[in-house]
Amino acid sequence: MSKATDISKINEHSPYYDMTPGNQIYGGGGSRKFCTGEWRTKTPVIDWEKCTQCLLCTPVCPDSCIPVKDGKREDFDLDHCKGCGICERVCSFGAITMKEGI
Amino acid sequence: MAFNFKEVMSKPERLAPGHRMCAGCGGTIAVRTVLRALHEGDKAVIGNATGCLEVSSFMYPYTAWEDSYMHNAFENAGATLSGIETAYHALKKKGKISANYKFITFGGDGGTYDIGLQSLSGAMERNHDMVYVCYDNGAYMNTGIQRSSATPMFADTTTTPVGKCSNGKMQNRKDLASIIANHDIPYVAQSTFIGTMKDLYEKSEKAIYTPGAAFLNIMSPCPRGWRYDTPDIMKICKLAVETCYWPLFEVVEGKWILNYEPKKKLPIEDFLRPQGRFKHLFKPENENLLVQYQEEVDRRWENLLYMCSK
Amino acid sequence: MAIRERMSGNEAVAHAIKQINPDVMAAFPITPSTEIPQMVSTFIANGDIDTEFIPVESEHSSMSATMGACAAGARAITATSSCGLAYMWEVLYVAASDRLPIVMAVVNRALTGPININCDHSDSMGARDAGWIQIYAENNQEAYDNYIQAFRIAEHPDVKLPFMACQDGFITSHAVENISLIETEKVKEFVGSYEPENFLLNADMPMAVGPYANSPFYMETKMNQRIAMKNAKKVILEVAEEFEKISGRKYGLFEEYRMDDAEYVIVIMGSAAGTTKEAVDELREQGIKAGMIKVRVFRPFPGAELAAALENAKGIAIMDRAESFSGCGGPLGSELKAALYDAKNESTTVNYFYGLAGRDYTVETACGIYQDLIDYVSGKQEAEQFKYIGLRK
Amino acid sequence: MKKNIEIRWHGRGGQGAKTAALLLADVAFNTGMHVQGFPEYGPERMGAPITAYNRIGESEIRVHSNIYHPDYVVVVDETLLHSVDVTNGLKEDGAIVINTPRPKEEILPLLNGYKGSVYTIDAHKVSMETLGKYFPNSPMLAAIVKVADIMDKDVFLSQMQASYEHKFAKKPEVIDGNMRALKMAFEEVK
Repeated sequence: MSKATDISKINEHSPYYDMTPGNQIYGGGGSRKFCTGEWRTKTPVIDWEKCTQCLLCTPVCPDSCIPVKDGKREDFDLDHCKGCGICERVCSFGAITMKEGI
Repeated sequence: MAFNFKEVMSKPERLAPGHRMCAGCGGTIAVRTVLRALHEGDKAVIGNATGCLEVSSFMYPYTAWEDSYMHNAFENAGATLSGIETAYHALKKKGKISANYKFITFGGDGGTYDIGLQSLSGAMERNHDMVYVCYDNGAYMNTGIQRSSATPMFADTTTTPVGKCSNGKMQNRKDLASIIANHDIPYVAQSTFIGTMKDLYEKSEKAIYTPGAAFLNIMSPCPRGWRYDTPDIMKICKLAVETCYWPLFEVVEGKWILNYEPKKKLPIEDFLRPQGRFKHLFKPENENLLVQYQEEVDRRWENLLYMCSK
Repeated sequence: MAIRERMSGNEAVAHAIKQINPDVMAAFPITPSTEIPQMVSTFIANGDIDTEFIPVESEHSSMSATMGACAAGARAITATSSCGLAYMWEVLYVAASDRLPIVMAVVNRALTGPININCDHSDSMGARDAGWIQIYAENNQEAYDNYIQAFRIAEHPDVKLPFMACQDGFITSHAVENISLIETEKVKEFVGSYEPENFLLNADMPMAVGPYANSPFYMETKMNQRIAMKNAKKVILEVAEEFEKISGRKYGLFEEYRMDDAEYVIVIMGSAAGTTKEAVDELREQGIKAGMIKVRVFRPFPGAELAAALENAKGIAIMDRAESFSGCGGPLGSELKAALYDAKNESTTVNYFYGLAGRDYTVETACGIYQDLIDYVSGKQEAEQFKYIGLRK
Repeated sequence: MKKNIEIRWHGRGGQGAKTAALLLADVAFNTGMHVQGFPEYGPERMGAPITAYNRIGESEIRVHSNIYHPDYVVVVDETLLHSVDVTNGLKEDGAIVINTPRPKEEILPLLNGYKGSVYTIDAHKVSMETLGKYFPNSPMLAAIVKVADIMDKDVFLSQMQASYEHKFAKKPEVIDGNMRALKMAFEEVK
């Protein structure tokens, strides 16, 4: 039975023998452990009062940062949101605003 | 199956965040929508030509892909997936595996229109049961915005720079969807990002679940290379469709189908104006270039209408 | 009971493929290896094997598809020659770096410039630093035997490296000779089935292959490949020992022929080794202490082992069937001389270039080289370090 | 047969000299010998002069070079005598077998003063009388087997019967004709 790679043990300080053979990685979605949220200079903020749960903001996020559960969007995944502002622009209800800073 | 936006949006995300694509990238918007079209329970192996998407989505040891994934080189994504898909049939036949798998490859226009065209053509002609998805951003963005054969006419790129003696790329873009359609494969479609992504989602689902080879060409704007205001990506895509620069069509078993015909076709300037790469076209002395551009868009649109027997 | 047969080198490899029944073969025709995929296609067409064959549109794609299939969990093979191998060059490195145990039959042929279809080793020697195991065959028997051993070596958990099973184009690939085949059941039992722990189609655990690796990881990756290649040396010998049990034929990293007291030695690879043995026998009858070493395994390179075997030689002719245009030695010459230097062996060594693009190498040619060595060692002639033979002057 | 023999075949691309060399290797192999059969390769196509070789012996054959001093030469197409030095390197105690309807006296001047034995056979006649078509392979094969005394006639014929049965499994009607060609050639070569 194959085991998922513990990628927390593979970094620029780990010796060669701790690396996976052929740089293969077992298990998906490990990039979640990498916080691209640090790239952000503007942060989306949602006004739940104005949000109609139309979900038009969800598919346009390049960073999969607008999680949907049971047909309703949840708050932004700010660990990964790069602050591109596409969601703000597609929202017809003015529910999302881009705030300066992180 | 009727398109239910809320249900579709509730499907699990198959491209994890934490990849290193640019803020506002169109490429990953395309990838997310295509992958969402996979039915739950179906597994997939994703192939990827070298390009922005590849170097950003599997940077050792972080993979953004929830599914099995293989990057091989720049020009051989079609061939690599051919091998994986064939192995699937071989192992299934021998009873070594039982799960259902789908095979999807992503390549930029560099890896698809240009360096990878031979490998793509081979994979399509052999009719492997796979989908090749080109996220077409119209230049080699990964290496710094050099022209490709998908680059539109007059675009300012780093190898077709606008200068005293140059108005950018002098040639028209290659019509790849039509080239692949002429491989006589079961399904070819062209799409981009519109509204709820219904068009792209449905085409992705058809492409994935049509037995045999399928090809999707998805215009995926690159804010850096196209130089538009990053949040405006959906507006740019809409203009591309409304000006008939990027028509939405399908070729199903050789039959051409037009999916959308604008009620009032917008002038091509509307699509070009917001993009810095076409800025020079709006100098007064270049008015003739815009006329030329419009003629080319019209010619291609007429041709498409003819293909679709309109 | 061994099966007495006669077949060409290409038939021998195709027969081994038939016995092994790999999952996937992708190939593009190129002389002189073309017969191998043709024969495999015929086996498939007749229902002898259930291998899936991918008739790709180029060698770059045959290697790429083979890599995809191998990563997916299949035992995957291909075959090629010359420019086909050169066209694969980029992805050969990727296959090795991804640690995909592909087995590729290489039927050696000169690289183009000018185009020529005959044998030399410029194709596989050009790929010698790609991270593949390389084993060279003297005749069709060895082509068959090496091919059968290849899978065990490549797929070994301590190795996991791609494997080139090389033989000389036309000279062995198209020459019908006697061969001793092993029963299919025994071959199957020896080779076993390929059961990778991780593979793309593993429903329990997805796998990602072929990342972008920053500089903090690249050198470490190469070190791991280096270790695997070193491990291969041991595994090659272990597999050879087991192979001897089913075949009665003994294999090592290289073959020593009449080396016990040899003073004048030719070190050579491939089909010319047999021709050289004939010369050794002739010279021994004349009382000349001639010997020969046939390098079987070129990657990993058995440098120290070769140097030890050459310890008592007075004159050594190192034979390269490929130019490397360094202005100095060819691939075998450069590497063996370095190994001899490390071993503090100061015997007279001459690096010969021979047999390029099928230029014939005869018993007389070999005898002439031994005569050279005798003259150099005795001081009758000053030794040249590098020498073309069979060249018109 | 002498202990180890080397044979060189001269023919034209498409005439089957290569096939004949491989057939000879086959039949010798079947009688327990060590064999080698190989053509000299080039990009030449139909009609071009080609060479093929055989080594036949009692012990393992290790040499992998072309043959420069053959014991025997077989010329499948006599028109080659004008353009190819077919006796080049041919051992004087060996022999040459030439496919020709002409008497030996007419052929000898074309052999560059070769002093060894010269045999001729009209493979065209043999082939036409037995097969109704011109396939020089079988007659030339029988001729060299006899001339070089590679094996007993009866052994040869029974081996060839088996070989043809395998080779022509899908068209058994040609087997008898080929067998007749072999038998007739055995008598005709002189």
